[in-house]
Amino acid sequence: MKTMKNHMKVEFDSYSGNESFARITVAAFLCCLNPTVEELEDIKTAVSEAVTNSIIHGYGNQVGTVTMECEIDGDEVIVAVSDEGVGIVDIGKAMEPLYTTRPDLERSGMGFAFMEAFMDTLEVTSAPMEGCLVRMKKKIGVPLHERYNCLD
Amino acid sequence: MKTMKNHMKVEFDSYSGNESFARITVAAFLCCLNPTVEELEDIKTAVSEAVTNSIIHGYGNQVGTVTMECEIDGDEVIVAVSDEGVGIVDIGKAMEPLYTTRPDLERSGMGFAFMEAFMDTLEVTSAPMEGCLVRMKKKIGVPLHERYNCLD
Amino acid sequence: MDDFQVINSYLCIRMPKELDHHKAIRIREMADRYIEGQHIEFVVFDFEDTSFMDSSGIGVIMGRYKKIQILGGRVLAVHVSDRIRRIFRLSGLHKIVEIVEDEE
Amino acid sequence: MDDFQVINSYLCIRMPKELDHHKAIRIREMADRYIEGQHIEFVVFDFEDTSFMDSSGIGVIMGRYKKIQILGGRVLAVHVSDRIRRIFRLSGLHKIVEIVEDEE
Ligand SMILES: Nc1ncnc2c1ncn2[C@@H]1O[C@H](COP(=O)(O)OP(=O)(O)O)[C@@H](O)[C@H]1O
Ligand SMILES: Nc1ncnc2c1ncn2[C@@H]1O[C@H](COP(=O)(O)OP(=O)(O)O)[C@@H](O)[C@H]1O
Repeated sequence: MKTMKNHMKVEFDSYSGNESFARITVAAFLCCLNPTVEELEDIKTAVSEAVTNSIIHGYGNQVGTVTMECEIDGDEVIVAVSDEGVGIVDIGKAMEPLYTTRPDLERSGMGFAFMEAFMDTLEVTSAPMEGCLVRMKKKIGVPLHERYNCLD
Repeated sequence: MKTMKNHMKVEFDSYSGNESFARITVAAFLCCLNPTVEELEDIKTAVSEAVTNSIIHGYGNQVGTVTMECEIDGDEVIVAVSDEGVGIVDIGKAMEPLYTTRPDLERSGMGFAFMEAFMDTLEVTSAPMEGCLVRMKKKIGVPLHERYNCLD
Repeated sequence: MDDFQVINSYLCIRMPKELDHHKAIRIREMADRYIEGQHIEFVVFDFEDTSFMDSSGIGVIMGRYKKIQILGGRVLAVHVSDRIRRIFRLSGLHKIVEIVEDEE
Repeated sequence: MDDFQVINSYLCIRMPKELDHHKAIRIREMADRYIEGQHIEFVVFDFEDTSFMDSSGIGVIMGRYKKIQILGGRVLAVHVSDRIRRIFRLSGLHKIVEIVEDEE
């Protein structure tokens, strides 16, 4: 059996209307893995959180570029979302559930908590004025040989 | 009224299964322009031709990176598809309808003809061993003020 | 907009198919216009059409709760799918929103 | 595969929802297995489910035409939408494929 590997990277402007674009794009990329509805919704939710954070927190009222990279490696999906925005001063604090710096925008402070809940692993790299990179992984449960293989 | 501008760029591996990924991605990006079904099918067809060419002709049996860039500028859509593959020796000849270098793969030689038929403009830039860049434009007919605006 | 309906002191909000930050902004704006303009005691979020919701949805519900609670009002949710129920639980929203179960 | 059916000397091929190069490869392979293995006089492409087709579809139809024509056979198409009809015309395919019109 050949190993399944596939990779894509998409950059887009930080308009809130592009949040749904990011979700559709990641779902379209993963569809050849035949994920369950549940698995796909989990990944779409995590991507939505990370992309929304880059748009709201990273760039605020500026328009910048959000990058989403997605890799399929066998039964593992790796998604990375990054921006070149203001960055995070205290990552530990930022990741606490209910912590938000934008209560005025009715942010719930649950973004990182959702990413952790819906993915297997979450890694946040950031520094003030150096943007933010969120890397998440999730194993897809359906055995390889039952999948429709899109890679040839 | 604010000017509508939006931009995205996606890179992906040259697997034939990613042809449908490219179509879904461009369609998702354009959906906030409220194109007609006809307009969307035209653009998806042109994108499918260009991406398939990069996969089959540009990279052949190698796996390389295909890049698709899409820009919305008011009522105009600009799509660019490029690869870093073998390139084209004689662009004029390549663009003739029914001309194909891969009859063994049952290519019909109608790819460029379809891009021309379904888009308003088509520009091909290529040189041997320097890859290929296809730039296409199309005006979307629905007046701006009738559109659901996704950009804010 | 047809997605907002006032029946007596109930404001019923039909939530969109995909409830994200982009959509949440609009719902917040519209809802507050109703809450501030009329005598509203109950805000009912209807999730019948909703197949996607992220934490932005939590924010918009929590925000309406805070507003209406001051006036002694309450927040309800109907047609809540298993997934949205899970998200409510994850965020503690199930403690402040009354989920009205679907009839059989 | 259920998408290929042989009835007498007819090979009926149910075309996929999205007929692109990726899908064309599989159709070519499967179709030729039938054409070479059995006595086929007519190849019928059924576009009932097909909402997308690019020039790869032209190639796969043209290829079967060439194969079957040598044996004195013919190529038919059913459930052809306006868009696919336009693509047939654009590529000259309407000259070699008989489009069977839908009954009212
Ligand atoms: N991409 C980012 N750039 C800058 N700051 C961020 C970014 N992502 C998250 N943060 C910071 O971390 C905090 C917590 O994020 P999160 O848990 O997603 O909740 P919320 O988005 O609801 O505020 C944010 O309020 C913000 O201060
Ligand atoms: N991206 C590309 N890289 C290299 N050669 C290309 C590329 N795109 C097209 N060509 C050349 O141009 C020819 C005509 O292309 P096209 O009109 O799309 O027809 P077809 O794909 O059916 O061959 C191809 O057969 C190929 O030789």
